[in-house]
Amino acid sequence: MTAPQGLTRELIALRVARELRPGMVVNLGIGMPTLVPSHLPPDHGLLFQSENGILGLGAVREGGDGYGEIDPDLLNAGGQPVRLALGASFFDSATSFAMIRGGHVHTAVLGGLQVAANGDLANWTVRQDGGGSIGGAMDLASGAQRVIVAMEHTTRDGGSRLLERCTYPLTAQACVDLVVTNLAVIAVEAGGFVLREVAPGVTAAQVQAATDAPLALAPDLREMAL
Amino acid sequence: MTAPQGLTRELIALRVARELRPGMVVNLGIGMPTLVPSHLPPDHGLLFQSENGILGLGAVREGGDGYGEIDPDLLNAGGQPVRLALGASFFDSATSFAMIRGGHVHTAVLGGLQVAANGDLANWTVRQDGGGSIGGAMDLASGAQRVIVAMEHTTRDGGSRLLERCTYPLTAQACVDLVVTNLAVIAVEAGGFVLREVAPGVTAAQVQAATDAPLALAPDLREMAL
Amino acid sequence: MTATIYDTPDDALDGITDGVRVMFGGFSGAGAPTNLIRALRRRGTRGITGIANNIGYGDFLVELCEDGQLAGMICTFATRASVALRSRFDEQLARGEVTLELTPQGTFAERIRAGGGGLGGVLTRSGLGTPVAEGKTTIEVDGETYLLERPLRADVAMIRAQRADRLGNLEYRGAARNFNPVMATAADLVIVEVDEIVEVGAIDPERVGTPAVFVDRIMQCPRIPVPFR
Amino acid sequence: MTATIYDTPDDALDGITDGVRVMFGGFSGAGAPTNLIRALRRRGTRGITGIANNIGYGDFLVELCEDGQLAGMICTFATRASVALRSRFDEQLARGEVTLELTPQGTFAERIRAGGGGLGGVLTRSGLGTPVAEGKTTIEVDGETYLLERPLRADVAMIRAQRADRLGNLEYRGAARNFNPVMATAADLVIVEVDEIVEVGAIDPERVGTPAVFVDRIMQCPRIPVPFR
Repeated sequence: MTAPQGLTRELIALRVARELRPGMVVNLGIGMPTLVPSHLPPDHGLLFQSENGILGLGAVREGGDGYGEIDPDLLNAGGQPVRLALGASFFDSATSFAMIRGGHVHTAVLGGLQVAANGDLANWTVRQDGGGSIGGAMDLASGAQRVIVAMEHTTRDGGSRLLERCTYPLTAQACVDLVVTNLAVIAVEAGGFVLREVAPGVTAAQVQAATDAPLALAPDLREMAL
Repeated sequence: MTAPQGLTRELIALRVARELRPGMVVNLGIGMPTLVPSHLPPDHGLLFQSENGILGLGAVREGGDGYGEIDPDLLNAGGQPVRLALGASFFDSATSFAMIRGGHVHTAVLGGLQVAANGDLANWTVRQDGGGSIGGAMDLASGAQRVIVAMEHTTRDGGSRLLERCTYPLTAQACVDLVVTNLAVIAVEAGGFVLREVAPGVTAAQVQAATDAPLALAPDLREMAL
Repeated sequence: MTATIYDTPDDALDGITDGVRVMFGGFSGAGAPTNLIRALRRRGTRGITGIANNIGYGDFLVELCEDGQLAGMICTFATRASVALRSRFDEQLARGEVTLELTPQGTFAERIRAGGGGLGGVLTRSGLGTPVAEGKTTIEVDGETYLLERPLRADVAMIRAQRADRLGNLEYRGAARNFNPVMATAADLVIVEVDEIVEVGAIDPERVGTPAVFVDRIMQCPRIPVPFR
Repeated sequence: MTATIYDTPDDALDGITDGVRVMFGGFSGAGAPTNLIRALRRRGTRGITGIANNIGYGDFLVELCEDGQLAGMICTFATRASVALRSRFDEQLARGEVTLELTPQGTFAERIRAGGGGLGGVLTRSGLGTPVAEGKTTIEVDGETYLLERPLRADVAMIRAQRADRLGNLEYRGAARNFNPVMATAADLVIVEVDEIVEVGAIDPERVGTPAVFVDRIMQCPRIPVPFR
């Protein structure tokens, strides 16, 4: 059985954006999470933290956007030139990660390769030669108060990215609170995965079929409102 | 036998001042060490560190010295209002003690109650009820590259403050490099105390008599030049 | 995340109950939240465990001893050698009415930083072989022995800064930083008294000493002069 | 203590020998000592162990791989998933010509801070249960398990700041702080490239990001533009 297509990457980002409330401090990982800001209202009231030392990150700047020179000292963690929000501040990396590890970042939105039913996250690869890139993901995954993973539900060859146990090397243990995929919104609770919402036109049975771990059905299971 | 009087407190401070060279970063403890700056030339080229978060501490200010209001945000570690030297900087306590513990303060001049032949220092008291004051002394004693202790050679009742082993609770183990007292300048080396200089009019035998541990005589043992 | 602005130090203590564990910023007089300490005195909160650099003769914190509000202290500097400079805290300590945990100043700063930054402790040489090390674990790393010191956290941190913007960003001045920036990270509720509250954007992002994420309550209040020593 | 001023990045590397262990500041492009890296390339120093946040496609550090000057790296971000973005470092790693120790970014910052601040290590939850924890000690504190991560130090730190005064005080700007302030504390020799060297007193004491005590050599040099990603 082939899994249904479900949401586009942009719609996954939109659904993640709905999880964010004014007053929250949010760190967005590289990849799909960077699409989230374009789905927020202008008065979102969030403070974005960038682990390279900015609280109050603004929008990513495109070159030659008519707003003056790009500032080489004002980059986000992905190396892109950015703007600052009003009330922003700068700090060094030791302070930035004290902020992250100490639970002062409310929500981290991370990409994922695999999420396990106990909340384990795998979102980096270790190559045979030892190569890899961790960046700030391990600190964010284990330090943020709430971890939302935004990812495709299945791999290109149809294997589930939601499993009983991760088969890839972990980023952090038992850290994930919510998974938003192209098919569903799934909470990770003490007992395992709980299916909260299905994408429009997708059934709970289809989500279960695309998931290699049991899904409990939330009492208020519903279709996503997008 | 009564020990000779030897140097005044001011002359002890003067002798300590001779140990300081342009370019050194120096922290002065409370008590006798605070007398050191008045014995330095105006172009001393030192940077004074104050553990409450100042590098480039200037002179202590007396109230109503005609140089404007005293600044309540500009105190030394003893709580006295101070001036700033040119090129000063401020930092928080975590940074200040990273500087101290990491060996970035060259010389700490501390007061002492007892110094042992192995370099152990006791310069605080613990009361029966648990009361006491440590302040920055333990970090300074174990963190500075060079620790100079400025103290009276003997207690009021004639007991030696230089001993085989300290009988008071320690401030830090094996930390003292040099002791300057009213009677002598004594280095602490691997083998124990080495008498380097005697105060004017004081003999090596008198210093030994006032010291409860063996003194080796430095090959170039001499009278202090004050 | 956005800080709440309170009109008076007394209002700013809303909800604080007996048995609270409070960090107080400041080093001798500089950067001490004197208005908040006085408000805590007026409030009559009891069973307070204080975490502060110093408590002793001339310190505002001693006022909390007047009616026995203080249960104990974790600090670096608690008593003076001179009997003439004994404080009410000294007297209560001698009578066993308050507890005292003494910690070296650098260890104190680092324990608070660990508490605020999600670290499990501090490995330091400071205090090795002294009474401070008694009953504590030592750990060997690369042939060196270190003392394991545990993180410090509190229910409430009361700190002082020069300016706050309405979001809660803090700007410090001079030696009034000291323990305030680390304490702002290590308590469940962070209450700040400042000389001035300004609009968001008025503090240069380069000069923010404590980012707004750490601050819960701000209150503008003229500083109470602290006597110099 | 007073910093020595050098005229060129090449002069500023005087005395650096093969087998050196070097920290390089910067996070992606911001705050990277690009002039000093190019000078190290020209110098031909070999057997370098680099300690830096990132080495990969587009990073100046990869230039040290051109003639095999780099022996290995300790970093947080070394390879990209996309084959199109493979770097010379990637290739040499695959061939076993260079070594790599990967560490989480927060752990990386804190290990350097520990190395510079006389602490015996870092107790963190980051990396527990992952390949990063393999072969490392875990320590339990108050019922929580932490990974013991060892301090990092280097022979030389090469960093970048916006301005230095002639004493060596550094002022940073924006996100170009990152690892520069901690690295300045953790090496035997600290070499800094800046946009501008100013007279002592020209940097506000409130804006000094790295106090002069940490800085050995300064050199004024226009920044080399770093391509954005």
